[in-house]
Amino acid sequence: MIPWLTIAIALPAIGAVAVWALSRSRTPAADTAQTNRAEAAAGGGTDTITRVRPAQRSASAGAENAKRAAFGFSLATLAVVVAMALRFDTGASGLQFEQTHDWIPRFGVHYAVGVDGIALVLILLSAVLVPLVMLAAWREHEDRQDGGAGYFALILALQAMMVGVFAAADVFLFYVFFEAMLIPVYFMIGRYGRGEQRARAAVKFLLYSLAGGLIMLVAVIGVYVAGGTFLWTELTGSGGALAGIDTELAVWLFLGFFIAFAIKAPMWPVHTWLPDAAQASRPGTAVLLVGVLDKVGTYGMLRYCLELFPSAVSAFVWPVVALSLVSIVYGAILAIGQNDMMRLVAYTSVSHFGFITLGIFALTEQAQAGAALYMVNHGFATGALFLVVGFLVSRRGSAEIADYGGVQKVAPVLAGAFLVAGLAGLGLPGLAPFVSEFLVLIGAYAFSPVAAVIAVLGVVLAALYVLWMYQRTMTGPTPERLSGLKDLNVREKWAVGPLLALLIVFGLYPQPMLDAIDPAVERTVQIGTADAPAADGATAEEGGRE
Amino acid sequence: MAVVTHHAYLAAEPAAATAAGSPVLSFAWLLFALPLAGAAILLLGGRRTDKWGHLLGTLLPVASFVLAVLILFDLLGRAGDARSVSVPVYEWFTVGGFSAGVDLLVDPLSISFVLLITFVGSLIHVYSIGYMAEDPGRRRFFAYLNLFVAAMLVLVLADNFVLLFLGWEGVGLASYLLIGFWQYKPSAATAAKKAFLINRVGDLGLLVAMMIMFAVLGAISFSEVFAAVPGAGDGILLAVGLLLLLGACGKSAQLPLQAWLLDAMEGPTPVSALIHAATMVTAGVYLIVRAGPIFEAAPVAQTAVVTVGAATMLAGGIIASAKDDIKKSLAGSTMSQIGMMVLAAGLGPVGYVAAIAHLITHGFFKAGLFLGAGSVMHAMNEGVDMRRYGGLAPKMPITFATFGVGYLAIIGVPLLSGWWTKESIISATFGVGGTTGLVLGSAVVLGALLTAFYMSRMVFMTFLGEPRWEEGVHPHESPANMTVPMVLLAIGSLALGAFLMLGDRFATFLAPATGAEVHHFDVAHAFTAPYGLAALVVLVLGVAVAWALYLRKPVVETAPKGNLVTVAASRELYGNEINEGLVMRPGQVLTKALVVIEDKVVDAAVNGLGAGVRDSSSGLGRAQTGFARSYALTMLFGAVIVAATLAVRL
Amino acid sequence: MIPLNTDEGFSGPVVTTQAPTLDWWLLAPFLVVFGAGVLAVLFEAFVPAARRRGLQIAVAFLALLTTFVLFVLQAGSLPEEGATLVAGVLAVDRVVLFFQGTVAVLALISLVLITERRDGRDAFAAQAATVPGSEQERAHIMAGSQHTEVYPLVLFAVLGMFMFPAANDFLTMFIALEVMSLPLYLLCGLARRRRLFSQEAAVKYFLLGAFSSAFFLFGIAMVYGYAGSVNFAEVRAAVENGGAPAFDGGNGEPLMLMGVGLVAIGLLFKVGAVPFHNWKPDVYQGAPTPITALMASCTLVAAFGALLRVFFVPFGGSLELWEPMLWTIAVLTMVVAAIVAVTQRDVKRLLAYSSVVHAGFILTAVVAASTDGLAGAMFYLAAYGFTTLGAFAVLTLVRTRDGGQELGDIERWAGLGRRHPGLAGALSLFLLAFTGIPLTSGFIGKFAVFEAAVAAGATPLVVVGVLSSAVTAFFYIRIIVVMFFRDSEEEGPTVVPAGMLTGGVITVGVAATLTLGVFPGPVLDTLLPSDEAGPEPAAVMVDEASLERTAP
Amino acid sequence: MDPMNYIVLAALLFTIGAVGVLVRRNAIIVFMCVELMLNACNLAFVAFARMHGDIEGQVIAFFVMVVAAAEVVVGLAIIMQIFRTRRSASLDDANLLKN
Repeated sequence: MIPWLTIAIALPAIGAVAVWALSRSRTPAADTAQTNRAEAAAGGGTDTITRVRPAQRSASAGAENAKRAAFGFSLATLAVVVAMALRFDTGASGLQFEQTHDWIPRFGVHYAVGVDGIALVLILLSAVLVPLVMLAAWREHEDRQDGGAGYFALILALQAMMVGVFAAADVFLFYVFFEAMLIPVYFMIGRYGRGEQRARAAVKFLLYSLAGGLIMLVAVIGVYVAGGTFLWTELTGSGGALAGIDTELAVWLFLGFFIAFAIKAPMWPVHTWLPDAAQASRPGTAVLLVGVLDKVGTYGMLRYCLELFPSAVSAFVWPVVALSLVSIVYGAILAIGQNDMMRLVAYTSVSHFGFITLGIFALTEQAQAGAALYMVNHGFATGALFLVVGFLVSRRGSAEIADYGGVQKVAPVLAGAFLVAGLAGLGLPGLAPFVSEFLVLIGAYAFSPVAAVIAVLGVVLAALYVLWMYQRTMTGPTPERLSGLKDLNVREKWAVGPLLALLIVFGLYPQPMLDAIDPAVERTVQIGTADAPAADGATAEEGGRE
Repeated sequence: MAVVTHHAYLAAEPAAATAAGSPVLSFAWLLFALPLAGAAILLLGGRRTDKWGHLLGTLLPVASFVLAVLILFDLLGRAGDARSVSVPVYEWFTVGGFSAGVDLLVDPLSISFVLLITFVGSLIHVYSIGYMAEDPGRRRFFAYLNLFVAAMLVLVLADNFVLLFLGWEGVGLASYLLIGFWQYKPSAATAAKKAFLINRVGDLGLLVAMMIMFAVLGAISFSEVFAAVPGAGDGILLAVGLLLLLGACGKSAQLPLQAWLLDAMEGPTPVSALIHAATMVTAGVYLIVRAGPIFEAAPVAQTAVVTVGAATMLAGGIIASAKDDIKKSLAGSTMSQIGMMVLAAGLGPVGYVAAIAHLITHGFFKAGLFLGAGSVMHAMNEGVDMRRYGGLAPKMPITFATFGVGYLAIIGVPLLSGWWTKESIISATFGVGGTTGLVLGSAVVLGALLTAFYMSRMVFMTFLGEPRWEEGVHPHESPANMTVPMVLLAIGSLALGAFLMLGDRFATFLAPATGAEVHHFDVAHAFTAPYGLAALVVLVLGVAVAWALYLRKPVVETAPKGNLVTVAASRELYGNEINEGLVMRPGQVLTKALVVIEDKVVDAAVNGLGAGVRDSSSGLGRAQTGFARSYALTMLFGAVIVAATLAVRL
Repeated sequence: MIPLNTDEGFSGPVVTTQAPTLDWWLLAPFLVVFGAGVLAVLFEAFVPAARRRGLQIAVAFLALLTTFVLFVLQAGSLPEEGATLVAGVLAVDRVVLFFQGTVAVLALISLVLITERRDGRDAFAAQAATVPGSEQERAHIMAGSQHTEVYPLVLFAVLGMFMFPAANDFLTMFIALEVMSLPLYLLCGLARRRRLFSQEAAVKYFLLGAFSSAFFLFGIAMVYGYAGSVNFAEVRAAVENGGAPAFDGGNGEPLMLMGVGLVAIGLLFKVGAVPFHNWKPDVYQGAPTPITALMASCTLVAAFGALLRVFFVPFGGSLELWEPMLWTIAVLTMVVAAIVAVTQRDVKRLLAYSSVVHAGFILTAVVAASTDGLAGAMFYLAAYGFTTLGAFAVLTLVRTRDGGQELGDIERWAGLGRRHPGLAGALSLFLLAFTGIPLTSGFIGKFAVFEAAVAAGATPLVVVGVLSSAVTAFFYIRIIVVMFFRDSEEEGPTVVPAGMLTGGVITVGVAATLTLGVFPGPVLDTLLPSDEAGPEPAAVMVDEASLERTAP
Repeated sequence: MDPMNYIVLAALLFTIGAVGVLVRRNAIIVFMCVELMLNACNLAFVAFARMHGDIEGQVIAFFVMVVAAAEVVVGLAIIMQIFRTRRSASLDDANLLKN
């Protein structure tokens, strides 16, 4: 029996260390690289990169090797994860590939890993995104003395933790990954980010998440004190250690977890860190941040809030649904109002996460399956969008919509990719996100017509913010300053191409993923429906209001 | 009664079996697969395919047409109620009780659409080879056209609402891409976005309708939904009906979602011909007919449909009468004609055949008219202002001839295609009887009057009278690959109506699909009956007025100020102003407001917290004076606290 | 208590003839350090200046090493329930040994920092007696003379630290406190650079320290008055049966309360809890950094050892009496210190406030008043000790460009991360540990104390704790931001090469921080007391039976 | 007579000492006030010893005196040092260290 998950965690972790070591090995030429850093800093935008590249090429061969190694590690991880996914039994509803070892016996802490369908697809998502992000970011930090190798090391470290956080089957272990993840991202934004505000954004991100995490810590401790163990399998279920706790306590613990997850998710009104973070991030960072990290929040709601404290769910259904609806509409409208593409995409994500949380707390099978699927699809769609925006930024050094226009004429492929990603974002049938969005909506309607109808507004607004951004950046007469804009090169095509392909494939044939997700959802959805009389009653009265 | 026949034809089991038995039908998926492949190849192939791309792009729709014909014969080879065959392709997505499959429904209704789409589509592809010859983006253009054809075929072949929605949005996308084909023109880009957005509003209706279907009727496939209709509450059915109507309004540019269609004329003319005249805009009619069982069970919804149809018919006619831009005028006409079909479809089974028949003939002559207009524009250096046309007949005979045929057909000159179908609509409306019948009927007649007027106006201003050309314009006839399609369409415009209507061929063919009891189209009666006569009268009247206004005295080159009515008409009855006032402006205000709120309230709250901590920090920090004695004092103060907290327990 | 032949009037005691039996084996560590200290003083007197330093260093290291070894051996041989020695003035058990062992190790490491020299000069004034900037001072500097008295002073301070948590009666504890404090007062005043700061620190520390110990002493007097003895066990007994015979019907309650309160003040001053913390920032900033390191690590450990002992053993029977008080103090400490720290610019002051906040966290474990709380506090102290030593070690390396004195101002650390990634990385790790990020020892420590507190029903306290640690995160993070994210201006700091010693200290700090963060199991399960572990190992320090609350 | 009176006296002395620490500027005097507080403790010890009728308190008093003496030595050293530097024994002059 091969410890798949452990390998999938260890591989990138080792990779991170190796790459860091490689990047440290100073080649003499690295100093020359340093010297023309100044001159690089002088010019801005594409010409900088082109100007620096030759110097770099000769210079930090070490960095180049480090990056290749990093890419190799990420591919290896992907291979492992895929191999694991192929062995996944879509029939079973429990955790698979389980492993359990004592870690800190005094606190009943284990190194326990295992995945169900939902965790599996999310791990797949992260495994797919990482290599692509690396490809996209290959030339991004060449004006640095480490040639960006440090950035790659951070990505690998982050990947190890991402896999870990989804694979964890021990609340403590989950928390450890949940918090530790912040650090690499913090450096990815603060050190390798863009713009003057990056340090501020990084701090905002870290403090926001940390505050949530610390509140969660209290709840985590509460779980241990109440349940006497951290092992997820022992805590959950009708016979679980937490089955007996009284509802009031359950509500408090639920809240403790939920706040942290809502901040991560990012849910209105604790979303304000995201736009700043996204704006200050390199696109690669943004992809991983919004594409995967934020999913930890929604995943946590599904896996921990719901499954650990079923008795508390009914108390939260309506508040959370309300917040979700606000997020959907609010995020969409704010996206319309943005002038910076990174911020814009960030706000669209706020809206999309609203759909996910709505789906989770609508407590119907379609809605939750849709939500789970949505997590993955959103990762692909937003990932692609961020990458394409990133290609623009790497060319012009700006994400301001006003700086662009008529790009379609000079860079049709780029524009095409941009459009496809955008259409996926607005939930066009035939592209992956539609399926999940549709499932969430029909599921939500069964829960509450009003909620579903409000949510549909988000769909309409989505068309507006996507197409308007497209119109302002890609169409119209091409201004003089953009006439030299280069279309996507091979590397960039390979970075974004797979995502677009996946969007189409899963848009036309999502069933495999749904098959993996479904058993897990059947498990979680029982929780809500089992004891959410309040929700049912509410539904009924909502129906009456219809 | 009608409902029952629906179940009969929609019971999928035997049909599926027959599908398995028939090799042709089991390849039905190729119908849309072929053009889709074309689109994929052309888009991914890149410049490599520039040389032969347009040829491939033309070939594939033709192939689909051939396949469609084969399928037609396969159907004709079956008993009437075995003619609706559902062809499952694969399972799209299934969760718990919900399942959406890529299942096709091949029945007389869908196949007649398929034939229309593939035939007209193919012709327009051919036409475009010439029309877009000079355009650097021709390959992309053909890719988009193929994409459209594929999506449209999915739309009409779908066996459930979700798949239909896929096609529905697909054609929306294609239309978006094609309207905005000349993206460097801001007007084009804006028009494209506008079209997509307004359609989205319609789609909202369709989405919610599907939610209700699944939540209440428990399914989204046609057969199951319609089977559940009798058991459903009136409120539900009414809601679903109205929501479907909303969807239809978006796609078919019916009031109140009509505003996008005229702007859509920014697209290349073949696009206007194919998408915004012949096929896509008729999807709304298709939806209403297809969802017949629901509407028939919800009379109020039907009334709504009829009302919308009538209103749009008249509005379109008025707009068309005032526009000087030839394409916009034609677009107005399209609105009006589709309004007529919607009206007919709203009448229930009686109207279905008439509606669909008119839809098909309209597809021919309107496409022909658009292509003609395109050819004229070619000749006039892409000028669209009819006031700068005139006297083109001798210069471009073929165009004039084909355009003329289309013109005669649309205004309903007896025995041409338009006449048959329009007559059947008129008869159907009057057939309703009572005041309703009278009102609706006279509305249609009025519509016919308008049609006669604005179409005559168009022909007079364009082909007859004195030339009013701008300098440097040297009109010339278009090349063969443009004229041939026009000719073919013209032939259709001449004969198709008779072919369909004589001996009620089409009615009998369609009957099992629409559940309409065939009622005989009596040619003689069409002339003798009062409404028949009325139609002829208004026809003459319209032409006469147009003659008086636009042929007898010369046309002024710049539009006169005109009176309230004409101004309103030329401003498209203030449709855009209404949208702006009701939606856009408030939306912009809301957006600005929220952006401010986000910055000054939501985010400020967090930042404020930080600032608060910092302030209180420097405040408390002042206690650290550096004076040892003040520290001692603090300690004493601490002693007090200790004492107090200890005393608590006393 | 020593009996009197109670006729009326006072006529001398009947002095018992037989001397108390002494357990030399358990006494050995104290004697070793004490002996070494005395020896060192003699060296000062008789060994020529040239060879003094080497000798002193050798003796100091040897003594501390020996004691540590002794502690380890004793831990093996000691009976489970511990033992009292020297007629019950001292008591030793596993827990005490853990504290003493920790102090020994941390003291060793600090000693490394103390001995570290940069181009022949250590961190201490050439001649403390000379006036700063005066001729004599310059002369002494030229002569390269130096204060080797530092070593005996450190040794005596460490002796006090060993006795502090081991004391078994209040008198011994008072003496231990003084033995620990007096040398530290002096050491604070010996900085080579910025001597005015240093001297001021010394004066403040001394006067406030004396002030607080006066409170402590008066508290002892009150306790003695109430209980008729200062022996912990007897005090506890007295507390349980309503005071000494002299008080019929427990009307001595006020005395008891005053006693608890004033003793508490003395101890809380040593651990630097708000509002008895004002000395910390000033002293930490003014004292020579190696000494600051010594105080921040060892003193805190010893002081908390004593605090836990006092509140668990003599006052262990009357939790409901002092818990509200400690609640209040803990909350004040965590909140106020965290908030004030936010606007600090000087790194040493910042770390001072940080140590105050950490004291607050540990107090939550004291409030828990359970074996888990005790264990949590012990782990926290050990972990924090190593981390903070590492942090201070880093501080000693970062200097201003001109004159090369230590550069306290954070704002001027910009670009450190780019030019010295290793050093900045290490410091970042320590800061993250202070913040309590998982996979560092700081997180496990936080978890341990908070877990104990929640288990004891002090959840509100824990909520305050996490919120304030969120605030602390703000200023720890800020340092990282400055080091890594700010582009370095020319006025950036210089970094003197770490060298074997300081480098070693930093390495140890990193290693400990990570090991205790990733594999805390061994320490938590073997070294620390726990309810599960068979026969009660913490007999002297905490005896569970007596820690029951009177149900509210 | 009732030993409690001595306790009260001790408390008084202690308070006087504490107040002295707060109000006086001169380091020496502040220090003397601290000593006064210590001696107040001694008085208390002795009084209690009497009350309980044993000599433990008295023994403690002797220890305290010794400690106090040691404190004086250290304290005066420190104060002298800073006095020589600043030419003033006023505590309030020494406030370089503050926020």
